[in-house]
Amino acid sequence: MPYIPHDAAETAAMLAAVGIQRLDQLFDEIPAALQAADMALPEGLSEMALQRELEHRALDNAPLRCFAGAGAYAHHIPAIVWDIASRGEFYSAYTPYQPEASQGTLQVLYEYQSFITRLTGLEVSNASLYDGASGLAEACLMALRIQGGEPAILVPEHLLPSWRRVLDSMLGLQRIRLRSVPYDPDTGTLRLPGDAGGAAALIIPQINGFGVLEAVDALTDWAHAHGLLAIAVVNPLALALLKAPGEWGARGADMAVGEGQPLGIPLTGGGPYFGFLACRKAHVRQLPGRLVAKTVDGQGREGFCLTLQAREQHIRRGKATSNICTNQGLMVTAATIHMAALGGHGLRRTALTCHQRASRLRKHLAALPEVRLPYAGPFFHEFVLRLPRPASAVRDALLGHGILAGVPLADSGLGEAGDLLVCATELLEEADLRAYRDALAAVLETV
Amino acid sequence: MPYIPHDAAETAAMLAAVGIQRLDQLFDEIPAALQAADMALPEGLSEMALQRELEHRALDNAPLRCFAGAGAYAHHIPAIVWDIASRGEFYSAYTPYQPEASQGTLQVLYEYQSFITRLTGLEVSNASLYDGASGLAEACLMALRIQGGEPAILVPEHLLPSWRRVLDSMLGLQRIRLRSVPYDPDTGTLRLPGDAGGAAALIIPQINGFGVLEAVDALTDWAHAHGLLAIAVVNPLALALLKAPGEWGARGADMAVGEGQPLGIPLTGGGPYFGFLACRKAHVRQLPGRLVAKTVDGQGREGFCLTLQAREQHIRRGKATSNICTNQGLMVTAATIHMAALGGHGLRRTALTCHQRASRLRKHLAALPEVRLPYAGPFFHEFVLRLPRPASAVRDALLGHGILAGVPLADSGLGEAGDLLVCATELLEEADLRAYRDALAAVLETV
Amino acid sequence: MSDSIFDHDHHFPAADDPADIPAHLLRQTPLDLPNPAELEVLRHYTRLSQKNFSIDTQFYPLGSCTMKYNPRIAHAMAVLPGFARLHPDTPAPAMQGLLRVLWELQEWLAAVTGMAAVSLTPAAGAQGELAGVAMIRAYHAARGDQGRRKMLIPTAAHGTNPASARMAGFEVVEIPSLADGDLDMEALDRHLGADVAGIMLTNPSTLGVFERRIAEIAGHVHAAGGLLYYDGANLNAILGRVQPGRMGFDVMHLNLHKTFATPHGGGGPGAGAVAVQERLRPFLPLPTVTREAEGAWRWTSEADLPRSIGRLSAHGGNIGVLLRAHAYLRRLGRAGVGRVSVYAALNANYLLKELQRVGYQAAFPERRASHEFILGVSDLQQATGIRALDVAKRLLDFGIHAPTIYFPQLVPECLLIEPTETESKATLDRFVAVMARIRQEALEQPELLRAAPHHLPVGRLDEALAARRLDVAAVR
Amino acid sequence: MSDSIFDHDHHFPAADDPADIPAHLLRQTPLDLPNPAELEVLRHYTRLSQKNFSIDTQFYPLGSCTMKYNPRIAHAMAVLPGFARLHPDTPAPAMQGLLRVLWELQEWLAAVTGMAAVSLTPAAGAQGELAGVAMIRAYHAARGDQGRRKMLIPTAAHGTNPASARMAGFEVVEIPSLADGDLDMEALDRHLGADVAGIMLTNPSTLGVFERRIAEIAGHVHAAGGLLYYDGANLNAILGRVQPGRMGFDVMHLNLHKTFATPHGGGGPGAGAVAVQERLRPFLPLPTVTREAEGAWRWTSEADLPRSIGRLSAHGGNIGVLLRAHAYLRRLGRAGVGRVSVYAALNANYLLKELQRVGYQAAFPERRASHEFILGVSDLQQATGIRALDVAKRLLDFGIHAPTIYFPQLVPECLLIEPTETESKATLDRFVAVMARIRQEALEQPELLRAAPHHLPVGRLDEALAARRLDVAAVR
Repeated sequence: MPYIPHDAAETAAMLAAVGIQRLDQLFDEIPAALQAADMALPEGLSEMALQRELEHRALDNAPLRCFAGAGAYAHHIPAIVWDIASRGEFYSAYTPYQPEASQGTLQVLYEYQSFITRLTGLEVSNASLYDGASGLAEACLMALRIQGGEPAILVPEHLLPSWRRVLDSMLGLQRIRLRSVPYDPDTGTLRLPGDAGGAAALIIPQINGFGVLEAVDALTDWAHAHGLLAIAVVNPLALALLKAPGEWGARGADMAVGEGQPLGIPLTGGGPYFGFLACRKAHVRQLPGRLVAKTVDGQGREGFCLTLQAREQHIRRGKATSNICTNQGLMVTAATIHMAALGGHGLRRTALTCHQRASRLRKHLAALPEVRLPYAGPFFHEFVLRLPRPASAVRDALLGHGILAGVPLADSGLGEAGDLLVCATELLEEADLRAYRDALAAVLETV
Repeated sequence: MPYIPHDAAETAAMLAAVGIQRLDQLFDEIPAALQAADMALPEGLSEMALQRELEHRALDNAPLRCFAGAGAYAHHIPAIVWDIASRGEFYSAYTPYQPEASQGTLQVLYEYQSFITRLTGLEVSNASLYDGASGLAEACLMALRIQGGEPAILVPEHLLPSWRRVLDSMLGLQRIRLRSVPYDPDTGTLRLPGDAGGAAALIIPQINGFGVLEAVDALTDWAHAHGLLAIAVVNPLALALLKAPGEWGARGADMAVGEGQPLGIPLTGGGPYFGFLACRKAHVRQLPGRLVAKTVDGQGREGFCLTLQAREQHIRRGKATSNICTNQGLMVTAATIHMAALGGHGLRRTALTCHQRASRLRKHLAALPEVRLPYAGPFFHEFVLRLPRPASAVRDALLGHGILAGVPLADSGLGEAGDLLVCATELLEEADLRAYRDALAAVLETV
Repeated sequence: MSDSIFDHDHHFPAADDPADIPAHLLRQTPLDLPNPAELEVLRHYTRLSQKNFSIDTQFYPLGSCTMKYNPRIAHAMAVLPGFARLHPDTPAPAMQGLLRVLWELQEWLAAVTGMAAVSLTPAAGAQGELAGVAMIRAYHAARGDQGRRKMLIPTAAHGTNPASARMAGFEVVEIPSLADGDLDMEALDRHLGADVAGIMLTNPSTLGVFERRIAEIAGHVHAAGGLLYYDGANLNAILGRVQPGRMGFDVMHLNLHKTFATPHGGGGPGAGAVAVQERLRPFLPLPTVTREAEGAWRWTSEADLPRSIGRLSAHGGNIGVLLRAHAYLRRLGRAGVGRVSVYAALNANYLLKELQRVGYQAAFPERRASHEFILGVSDLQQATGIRALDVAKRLLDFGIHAPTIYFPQLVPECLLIEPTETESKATLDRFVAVMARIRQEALEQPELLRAAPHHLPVGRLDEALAARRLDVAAVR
Repeated sequence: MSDSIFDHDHHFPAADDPADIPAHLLRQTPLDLPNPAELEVLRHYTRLSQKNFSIDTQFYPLGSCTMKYNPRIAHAMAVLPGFARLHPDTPAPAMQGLLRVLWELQEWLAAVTGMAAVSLTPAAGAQGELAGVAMIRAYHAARGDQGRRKMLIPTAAHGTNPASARMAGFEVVEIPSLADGDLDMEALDRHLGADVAGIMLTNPSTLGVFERRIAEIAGHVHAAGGLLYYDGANLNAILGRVQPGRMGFDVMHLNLHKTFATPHGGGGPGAGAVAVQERLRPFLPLPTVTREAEGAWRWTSEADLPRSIGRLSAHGGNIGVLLRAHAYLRRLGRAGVGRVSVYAALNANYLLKELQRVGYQAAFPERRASHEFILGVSDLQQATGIRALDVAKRLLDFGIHAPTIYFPQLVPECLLIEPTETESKATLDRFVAVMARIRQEALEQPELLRAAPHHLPVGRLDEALAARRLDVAAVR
């Protein structure tokens, strides 16, 4: 019996202790009419057969050189990261509700929080949310709790569409108004509205949905001048290079939220990733999710425990800051090890390499006769190509060359039909960049 | 600097403590003429580039359905086996010379020794040797130490040729005579010589180089009747099904030695595997290699330590039972977990499945018009096909069908040109067996 | 050498700024993260891991959390490069292997729950709850039935239930339980009406017993125009034996990281797939996976489900967790799934009887335990002042993780104990022996318990100080 | 619940015997191995692992063992299915990837050692030694120089040296060292003659210092018709800086599990590649990998090297270990290899100075340490009876593995300390602080040391009892 240890003698002894004769009697309080449904499940497989089947399924996903980004990025993950994170003691532990028996996980989370505060330049980080997009929704709710007043948020039109849809779903449930702020079609950057219209916060995406860098200082100052909180949406790897949200404008952004996946999390078709959320200490009681603090035991030895649990659903129930309970502990464990393994210098070097590779790729591709670059501004590792044919058709054609060429924006309602959001990371060598250029040239001739 | 932590400030401080200015001065006792050779090594790679390169190399080895055996067998290894064995605490520990700090490894070795004694029916097992073949050489040396007298061993002609060559190399150095004992070409089993000719031991391979089972009781009794020790060469997985060496004949074999690879060790092109060697308690002081015993500490708590180290080279130097020092600890760790994971029942079920698959395959193949089975006797999971063309040519042709068809025996001087040693294990499903049959039929028509 | 990663810092020269990004957009102060060597990182986190209790190293009978064995093969399969390196925006033709796996999982979860359709996208139980109640809301709205603002929730429910209901815009009304553990039907009937959208239940309930009148409850709620939400937290108790769909539930979530053996990972990631009856199918969260007539698989989008409650994460959910759940289900198959609840119940009922035998008091002694059960130690508290917390901390000293304590809040000084089906009789027997010893210690040397744990890396931590100081990040 | 796997036994019905194997060939008594559940196995061995000290969890300055960091990437690469699933009898065209890797490793090891040719096949250092001295024997024999029966070996040599020489059929003659650590040249000259096949040396020697007169020694041995064997055990001290081939050695082995960072695995597997000067190439053990003119790789066989000393294992050696060593060398490259000995020497010399500073006595205070060094604690023994063993055991209490003790046997009450290049200054400083404290304890409360270790799963074990009882297998 897979994963069930009992042999017949043990089962018999246990039934006797319970005072029944048959296993069925364990369910004697459940009305018979409800029981023993026949379920349309396949027969079980041995571990060997399972492995064979799933290895075949895995091979049914084509290995591609990845030039797609749009919120999920192919990076090198040092071998130690998942070797450690997969250790049973991390992998099979629960949320650290008994701190004395969970100092490993708790210290990792404390270090994670510390790393995130240093990356973002803010004082407090929670211990993770589900992903960047839902994390942004939580940040908006948090802003509304802090600000009170009219439930409205200013959302840039060129936020990644996949994130915008999550805001629509989650904030729509509470009848929160999302006011779109348009972008300048010439620069691909945010165009500020005349007034804040009573909203609670402005979302400032650095990097935005076109990969272009925004004038974050001015945007932050504008938000603050109009009584809004500034919510920074950031790529954590880019923060090794770019100005930290805590340093944006005169007073710094109030919150920073983002997708943690670039920090050592495999792509895995879209998840599990994790969202990070940092804020000022003044707002910590409105922060959703778990928080770990350092404390001492009776002998004065340092230790770590969950804190401010009164914000959370298991204590505060309907009045909690969020319904979040299980979050993304193992991902955060890996991300913490990843950040330590790269170190501050390694993160910066990786970020620089991404930028350099993307810059070279952009040059290579811009040299092709039919390819345009609609936005000239500075960027990190992602940029828009404007193609003379529908981007999705070009993308599909490039699959045949073993290349995932990028993410067509118009599929999700942003930009023009020919716009392809392209990304390059440190994983791509010069030969890969040239292969992309050559394949794109060939495809543009035929598609 | 990969794997070296020192930054410039630390290096400077350490040099100062040593009392020198430059790193070069650390080598000031080494004559300058010997130093600083320019070596023809490539530049180093980042971990990322290394991974990419070696993944390419790995893909340059064709994935094949494996019907080859001849001492190395493709088996399913439960996922937990190497997940645990690869844990840093096992992986990066040294030989347990400080027992209090090595109870993990020591207890594993004790359990391993226990498992091997139960599989072989003998009283004592060492903690491993390099592989089965060199283990057999050590067993022969051990037999000579026990017996004294003329240095000669009776070796069946149809021992696996790869093993025979190791005996030739290792025993030849000490001028030990290996007297070949022929096999009966009609049955593929050992034909006893008239007399023992003063040899110290008879090697009894169960299973032999043709995959055929020997009449081990009679052979063991013959050896004992002629004053020889009986050295059993066994497949440990087969022992879940076949008579244990300790039960062979009236008194049982004196030693059992074999290749441990079928117990959870990946094929990896030929190693690392491990050799096991079990013997009677009376002979333990002649046993080469490490041995772990249970003992107690000052408070009476049970613990484990290396024992009888006086047999070993680090104590006894030139008079040791063997020069072996480092053995195959990690492989034995994996094998112990593997045996526990399968359990007695699982080992037996696996052995039965191997036998059933091989029996079916043999039937399928024997039905092909040009294929003969030279040996009719009982077998475990390996058998000889006699093909109408050179077996190596047929084997090469089947590679194109994604099949590693077996091991041509004549390449190493055993049997006839058309003899192919074929193996089937639990990994091969009925569809694989049929695929082999169909491909062989096709190849025999064209080669 | 301190135990902090921040002490492993080596200072190497930093790389130059890129010339093509304006200086005002660049980091102003150097990134102050440590730069440890690889061995220092490995050693630090390996040693930290050893400070954790976990299923792989300890018995972990944490009630309501289903700490069963997380098969390592499922992990090995989920990290195969063919899955792990797959970008979420890969077009469907290039990810047929993954899509097929997800589609199969949808089908199997529908079969297990007795529901018509499944969406795998919620990232955890709480997000599944949110999706579930959002669907209830969307359902009523689609019918023009706008006044249903209230969600009924038993007092004993998990805290996520009211929190999720509120996040979906509902008012929460709590319904009490009776002394025998069943729901107070009269209170239910009192609250049912045209303003009630539905009720959130788990069955067996958080009290560790099966809600026997579930068919009646369903009848009443449905008659009042409400829908029934099933909280899958306790599904392990009935897996393969009772389908929530047949109990009358309209919508539910499943905690794949409980019932389907995916790891808890020190607090996630989970996966909170939702399953619905046919009438709620149009509202499922996106994306789901669908099989085309010609046998290929693809993601669904807004075009397929225009009335969907929308998307809860940027991509398709916690795919890696779903892969593990798929592997688990495929390994068990029909027969294996059926055994889960049987042995989970056997272990729970055996443990309950044995613990009663050594002197502990059951909260519901007349009831059959489900997959978990509640003990109360108020008798100890009265005798010596020993609380459930003290018993829990002392258990840690014996290398056993503490049960859940002080939940459900209805039972004073309670321990909620869930052994799961993957623990052996020998392990349970050792737990009973330890609990007997602790009971004796509580009566004879209570100070030993109050000062516990004694044998862990730290003693009982000052949680009040933690909240007061709020040292939540290492500062230079 | 005991800590023995033999207690995790569940009894399930056994499968039937096969009908087509005669009963007298079948197992007569049921196989008496336990049948634990998967979680029981996982938990048992995971917990056992936690009882080990290891590089990944502790500083492990075990002299002569080169306990450096074993990069995990090397492990990840060695277990790629393309390598791990490769049957040894796969024809060369279907294993070009592996053969190329092995060929590259041969080339790189030849470059590192300054030798002409390499065979990777020996399974460990001792088997490499055996291969090496067997080649010396074959060389003399091939020249008809039959009387060379003796192998000279320094008294301080590793025990494997004399044991290997004897296994290769040689008589062993021991040569003493001088007080400054160098070899006694006069004794050497006394023994050199027509009956001497060669000498086995390691340089730096096991005394932790460089043999300064190595060129002279080589001259004398060669003049007497002998060959020089280099024991690669201490290669880490000179890696990338001094090539044994340039010191005059004719043949050597390399411990890939020391110098090239493959794991020790609790006692193996190692890999003991041998490297030789041109004149010994014909005698290399089989197989090696050769590159054909057209760029393909293949194994060599007896046809290529008819005078080979033969084969030492059934297949090509410990391939998985070789893969890891290849990955390590490829990662480091020329510059990285050159840094190994520099920082190994820096760490050793720094540690030596610091330990002298806190009161310990160096065995060779006038000499530069190589990658390791010897302390003697005879002063402590005279003062309080504390022995090297006691210091070693007490170190364990501080989470530091003990150095090698009582080797080399020349220095009484010695500790042989090898920090390796992968340890940080912070780790070394902590070691010094702990050693200082232990020294103080030795003087002030020696009983604390004599009873050590105190904080490990077991106290000092009774090794005499172990040998007397000889309980080496669990019996029912």
